[in-house]
Amino acid sequence: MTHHESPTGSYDDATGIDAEVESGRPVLSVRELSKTYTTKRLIGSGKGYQALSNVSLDLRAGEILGVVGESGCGKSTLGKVIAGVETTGIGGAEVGGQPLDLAQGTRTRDQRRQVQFVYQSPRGSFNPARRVSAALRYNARLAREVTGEPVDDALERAVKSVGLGAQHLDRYPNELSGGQLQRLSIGRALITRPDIVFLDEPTSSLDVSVRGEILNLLTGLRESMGLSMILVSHDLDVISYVADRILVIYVGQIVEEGSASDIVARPAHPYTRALLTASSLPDPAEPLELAVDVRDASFLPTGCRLAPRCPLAEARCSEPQHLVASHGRSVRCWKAESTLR
Amino acid sequence: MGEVVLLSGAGIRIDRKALPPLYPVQNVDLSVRIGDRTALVGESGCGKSLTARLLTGLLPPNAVLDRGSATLLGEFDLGEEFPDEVRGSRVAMIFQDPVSVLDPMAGIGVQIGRALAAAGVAKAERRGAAVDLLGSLHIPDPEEVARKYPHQLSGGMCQRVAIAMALAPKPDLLIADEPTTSLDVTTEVQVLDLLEEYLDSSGASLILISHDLNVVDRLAESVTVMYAGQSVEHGPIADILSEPAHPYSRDLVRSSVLNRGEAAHSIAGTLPSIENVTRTCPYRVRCSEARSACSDTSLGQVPSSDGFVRCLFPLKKMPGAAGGEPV
Amino acid sequence: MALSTGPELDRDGSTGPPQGADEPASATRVDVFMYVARKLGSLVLVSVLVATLTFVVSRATADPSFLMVGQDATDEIIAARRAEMGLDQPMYRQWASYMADLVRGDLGISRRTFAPVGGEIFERLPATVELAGAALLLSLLVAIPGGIRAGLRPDGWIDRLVGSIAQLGAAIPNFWLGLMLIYFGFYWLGWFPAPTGRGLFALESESVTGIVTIDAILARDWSAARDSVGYLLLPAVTLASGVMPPILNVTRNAAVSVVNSAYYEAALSFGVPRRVVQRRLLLPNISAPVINILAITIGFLMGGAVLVEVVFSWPGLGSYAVAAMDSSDYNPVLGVVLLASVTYVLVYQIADLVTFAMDPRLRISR
Amino acid sequence: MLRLEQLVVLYAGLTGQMTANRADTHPRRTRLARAAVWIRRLPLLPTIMLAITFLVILIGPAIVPHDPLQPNPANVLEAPSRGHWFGTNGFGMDVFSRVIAAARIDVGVAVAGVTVGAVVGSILGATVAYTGGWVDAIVQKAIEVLQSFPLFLFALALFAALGDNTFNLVVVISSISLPWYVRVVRSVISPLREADWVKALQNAGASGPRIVVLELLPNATSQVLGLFALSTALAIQVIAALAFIGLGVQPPFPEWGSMINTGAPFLLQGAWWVSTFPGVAVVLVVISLHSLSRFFDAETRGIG
Repeated sequence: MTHHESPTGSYDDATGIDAEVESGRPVLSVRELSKTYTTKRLIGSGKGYQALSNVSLDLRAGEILGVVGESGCGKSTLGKVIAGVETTGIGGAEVGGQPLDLAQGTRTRDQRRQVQFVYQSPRGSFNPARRVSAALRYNARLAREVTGEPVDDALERAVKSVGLGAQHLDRYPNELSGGQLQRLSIGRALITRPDIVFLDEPTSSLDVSVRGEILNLLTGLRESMGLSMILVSHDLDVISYVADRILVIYVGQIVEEGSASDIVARPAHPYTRALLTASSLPDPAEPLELAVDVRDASFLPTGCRLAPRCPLAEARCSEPQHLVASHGRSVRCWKAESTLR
Repeated sequence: MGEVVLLSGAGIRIDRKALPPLYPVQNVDLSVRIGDRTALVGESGCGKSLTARLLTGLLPPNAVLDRGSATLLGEFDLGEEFPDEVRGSRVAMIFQDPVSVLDPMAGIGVQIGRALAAAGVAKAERRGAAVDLLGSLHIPDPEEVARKYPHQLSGGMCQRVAIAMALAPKPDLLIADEPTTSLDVTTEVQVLDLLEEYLDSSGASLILISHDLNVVDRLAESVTVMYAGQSVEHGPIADILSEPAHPYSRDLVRSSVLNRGEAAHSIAGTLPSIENVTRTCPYRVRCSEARSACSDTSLGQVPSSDGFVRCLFPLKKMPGAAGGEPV
Repeated sequence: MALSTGPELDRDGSTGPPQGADEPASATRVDVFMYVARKLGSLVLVSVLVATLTFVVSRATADPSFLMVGQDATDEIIAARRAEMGLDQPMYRQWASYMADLVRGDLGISRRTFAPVGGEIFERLPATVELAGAALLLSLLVAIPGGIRAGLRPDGWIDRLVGSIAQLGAAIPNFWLGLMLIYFGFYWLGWFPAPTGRGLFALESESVTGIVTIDAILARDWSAARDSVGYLLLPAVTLASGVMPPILNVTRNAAVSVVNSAYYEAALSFGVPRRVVQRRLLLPNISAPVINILAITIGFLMGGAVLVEVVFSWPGLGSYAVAAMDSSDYNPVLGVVLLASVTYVLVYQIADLVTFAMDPRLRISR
Repeated sequence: MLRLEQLVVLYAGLTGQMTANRADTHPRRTRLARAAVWIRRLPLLPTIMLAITFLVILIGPAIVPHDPLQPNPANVLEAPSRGHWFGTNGFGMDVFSRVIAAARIDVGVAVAGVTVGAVVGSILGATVAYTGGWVDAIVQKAIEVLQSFPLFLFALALFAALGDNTFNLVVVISSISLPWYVRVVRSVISPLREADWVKALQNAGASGPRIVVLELLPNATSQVLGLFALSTALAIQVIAALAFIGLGVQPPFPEWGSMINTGAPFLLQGAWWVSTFPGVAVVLVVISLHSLSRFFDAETRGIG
C-alpha cells in the first residue's frame, strides 16, 4: 500500500482507493454519540462518568480508521457501543443506511452479523474450558441464515483467511500462542462476512515479534477483501502504521482528526503532539510534554479538557470549544486552529 | 573489580510438585559497573523478570540459582541467603505494577516513612521527609498525596510513590522491572525523566528490564538482549539498534520499527520449551541465518571490546574479538 | 465504593481500569452512616427471615395443640385449645404473634418440663458460654501464631506440622474424640474427673458471672477453680479440635497470600526490615479474613457444641436441645436454633463493621 | 462441624483463577495424555484409600466374616481376637463386619445427598451468577439466611420438621450442601460474566441457558470436584453425628455414628473397641476425601 502526502490534507486522497470511496456513502456513520456510566447505588443517585461526549465519525468502505488515546479516554467504549457489546449509548448511528440501535442492545441478527468486534486480549476472548472451534461455531450459525454457508465450511474459510489450518480449530486456548489466538479471534469476526470490524488494541497484549504478523494480516485483509475496520489503540506507532485516517480522543472527546500521514507530519493539537513526542516516531517539530494528570473524571471542564495538563493553556481555554474542520482536518483547540490554516 | 552486578552463566531452576522442573533462565552473563546504565531486553518468557528477582534476592521460594555464579556488589553471592540489610540503601527495585506494590492498608506518608526509617531517618522527621521526597518527584500538592491511600491514586501516581520509596534510601543500584509498561505513554515519559534525574544526580547504576526498545533507548547506555533464558548479545545501545550482531537482536529491532508502506516484520515460530536446558542455540529454529552446525554445536560467547554475542555465525565481526572463535 | 453495588467504570485500553478517573475524596459522614445503617438493616432483615424459618418449622412439627392435649381429647377440647393458642387464626396473624412473642423473649413452653423455654435457655447459657469461651481461647492460642508462622514459610516444617494437626482435627468427629479422651483421661489415666458435667458443686460462694471457673477465681476459691478447670479441660480440648482447623487454615492462607503479594515483596526490596514488614504490614493485611472466620467461629460455638455437651453431660444449650429432640419437644430445639442463629448474624455484622473501620479501601471511597 | 464455614471461606476467595493460571501456552496434548498427566498427579495414599472404600461398598457385605446383624449372647463384648478382628459389641455382633457393612450406608447416603445438592446448587449458582441483578441478590440473601443456622442445629430443625427417616436424611444432606455449591460456583462464575468471551458469545446470539450450561459451568469443574470431595466428607460426619444422638439411621442397622454411640457406655468398663473402630473408619475416609479436595484446590490455584 502506498501512501501519498496530500497537500490539501484530504483523507479521501490518503486511502489509496479513492474512486470507490468517493462514490460510496460511508459504511458506518455515527452522530453525536455520548455514553455515561453510572455507579449503581442502593440509595441515592449514582455518580455519572461520561466516557464519550458527542463523538461523530464516518467510516468509509475499505478504510482503516485509527482511534488513538490513552487508557480511560473512552476509545474502547466507542467500539463497544457501536458493536452493541455495551448499551445505553445516546446518539445516532447508521450501518449501510440502516439505523443502528445504540441504547437498548436490540439488534437484529443481521446487524450483529454486520458489525463484529475483536477484543483486546486474545486469551480473554476464548472460553478456556472449550475448544476454540466451539467459539467460532456460534458466529458461523449467526451468519448461516444470511450467507447460507454451512458451518464447517465457514470455519475452514475463516482459519484459512487468517493463515491458520483446520488443525488449530480443535485445540484449547491454552494450547495456542497469543498470536495464533488473536488470528483466530479475527477469523471469528470474518466468519460472518461483516461490513465493519472493530479491533480493540489487537496487538497490545502481544509480543513485539508477533505484532507485525497481525498488522500485516489486517492490511492484507483490507487489500484482499476491502474490509472496513476501526482500529483502537493507545499506541500511535501502530495506528499511524496501519490506519488511513486517525481520530485522537482525549477524555471522551475527539480532539483531532485527519489523515494518518498528515497528523504524524503536522500534529496540531497539543495532546497529539504529546502522544507523538512519547512515541517512537520521529519527534514533531515542536515536542511537547504534558503535566502530571490529576484529573477528575466526574467533573469535566466546560472548556478544553486537556487545559489542566497543557503547558500552552491560557485563559480562553476554559471557554467551550468545538471541533473545527478545515481541509480534511479537524481540531479542538483555540491555538491550533491558526496553525492549521 | 568495580562491578555492582556480575552474573556469569547464571541459570535458575523452578521446582514443581509432581512435574519436571523448569529452567526459565539458563545462561545469563551480565556485568554492570558502577554508574552503568544497562538494560535487559527481551520478550515475554525470556527470563528477564526472574533475572531481576535474582538480583534483589526475591526469587520465589521454589526457584533457585541452579548453575553459574551471581555476585552482587562484589561481595554477596546470590546463590546464598540474601541479607535483608542490603536492600534499600544499596539495591532497590521498581516494579511493573505500581498499584499492587503499595500496602493497601497504609497511608502513602506512612509507607514512605517506613522506607525512610530503613534509611535511618529519625521518626520525627519522616513525615516531612516523605512530603519533600514526593515534592522532589514533581508531584503537585505532596501533603495531600501523603495523606491518601493507594486505592485513591492513579497508576501513574502510584508509580511515582513507589519510585519515591525506592529512592528514599538513595540506593547505589536501581533495578527497574518494566517501570512504565502499565502506564499511559504521556505518563511514561514523565516517569523515565524522573529516573534519569535521580541517576544524574546520584551517579547510581541502573539495570532496566524492559521489552520495549523505545524505553530502553531513552534511558540505557548498553543493552543485553535475552532470548529463551539466555543472554544472546550485549553491547552499546546504539550499536545494537543500528548494527546488531545476533540474528535475534536484528529481528527484534526490525519488529519494533513500523515503517508505513512497508510490510511489518515479525518472527515466525514460538519459544522453545523451558523444561530442558539447551546448550545449543535456542533461536536456531526461528533464525533465518541458521545452518546445520547450529543444531549440534554447543554455544559459547564471542566477546568484543564492549560486549559479546552468543552466536556461531554473528552478523558482523565483533570489534576487538580475539580471533572471532567461540570460547 | 462502599455503597456501590456495581462500579462499572470504563475498562479502556491496555492498562486496566482508569485508576485516577475519580477524584480521591475522603469518606463522608454520610458514607459511614449509610454503611452502619445498611449493616443494621441487614441484621434485622436476616434475623426476621431466620425467625420466619423457625416459625415455619414450628408449624410443620405437627399441630402444637394436638401434642399438648394428648391422644384421647375430643374435637371440642382440641378446638378450644387451638383457639386458645391462636392456631385458628390466619397464618400471617400467627406469624405476627410469633414475632411479637420473640421480641418479648417468649420462646414458648417446653412440653417436657412445662417451663418457659426462654428461662431454661437463660439458665443454661452460662455453661455453653464457658465451654465455648474456653474452646475459642485454646483454638486462638494455637491457630493464630501457628497460622502466621506456617504462612511465613509455606511448606516449611511448621507449616507441615500445624497443617497435619489441623487436617486431623478437621477429620476427627469431635463426639468420638470426646469419647476417646474420656477413655484415656478418665478410665485409663484417671487424671480427669468423670464426664458428669461442670464442677458446679465445688463452688461455695455466690455465683457472679454464672461461669464457674471465673466465679471461683473471683472468689479466690482455688480448689474450686482447679476442679472446674478439670471438668472443663477435656470438653474444651474436644471442641477446640474442631474449631481450630478453620481458623488456622484461614490465618495461614491469608498470611501466605500477603507474603506472596507484590507489596510485601516490594516493602522488603525498599529496605524495610523484615520484622517491621511482618508486624506493620502482614498483621493488618491478614486481619479481615481472620476477623471474618472468628465471627463465624463464635456464631458456630453458640449452638455448635451440641455433641460435645452430650458426650460430657455438659449442662449447656446443646445437651438441652438434644434431650428435647429425643422427646419430640420442639420448642426448646427451635429456641436454641434461633438464639444461635441470631448470635451468629449479630457477631457477623459486628465483624463486618470492624473490618470496615480497619480497611481504608472500604472506609474511604475513591 | 465447622467444616461448612471452612468451605465457604476457603472457596469464597477463588474467583476463576484456574483460567488465569493456565494462561501460559502448553504443548498440544491428546485427551488421553491429559488424563494420564492428571492421574499421575493424584495423591497416592488417599486415592488408594478411597478405592478401597469404594470396593468395600460394592462387595463389602458379601465378604464380611460374620453377619453384621446377628447377635450372639454367648460372645458379648469380646476383645479383638483372631475370630473377631475388631471384637464384638454389647449384643455379641462382630464389630469388623459392622464397620464394613456401615460403609455402604454412610458413604451411600452422603454421596446421594451431596449429589443432589451439587447438581441443583451448581446449576442454580451458575444461573444466578450469569443473570446477576436482583435474582442474584435474592438468592445470595437466601443463602446468607440458610447459612446463619449452625449446620448441625439446622439438621436437627429439619428433622423436626420433616420427621426422622433415612429418606429425610438424604433430604437433610442435600439441603445443607446445596448452599455451598451455589456460593462456590457463583463466586467462580460471577467474574466471568463480564469476560470478553462471554460478551462475544452473547453477541453471536448464544442463548442464556446454553452459555450457562455449556460454556460457563465447565470453568468451575475443578472447584466443584474439590467441593464434592469436601462436602461428602462433611456429610459423612453429619450423618454419623446425627446417628450418634439417635437420628437418621437407627440401630441395630450398622452405621458408624450409632455404633460409636452404643459403644460409649462400655468405654467406661474398658471395652474400647466397640466405639473406637467405627470412629477410625470415619477418620480415614474423611481424611482421604479432604486430601483429594486439596488436590483439586491446588489444581484450581495452578500450584505445582
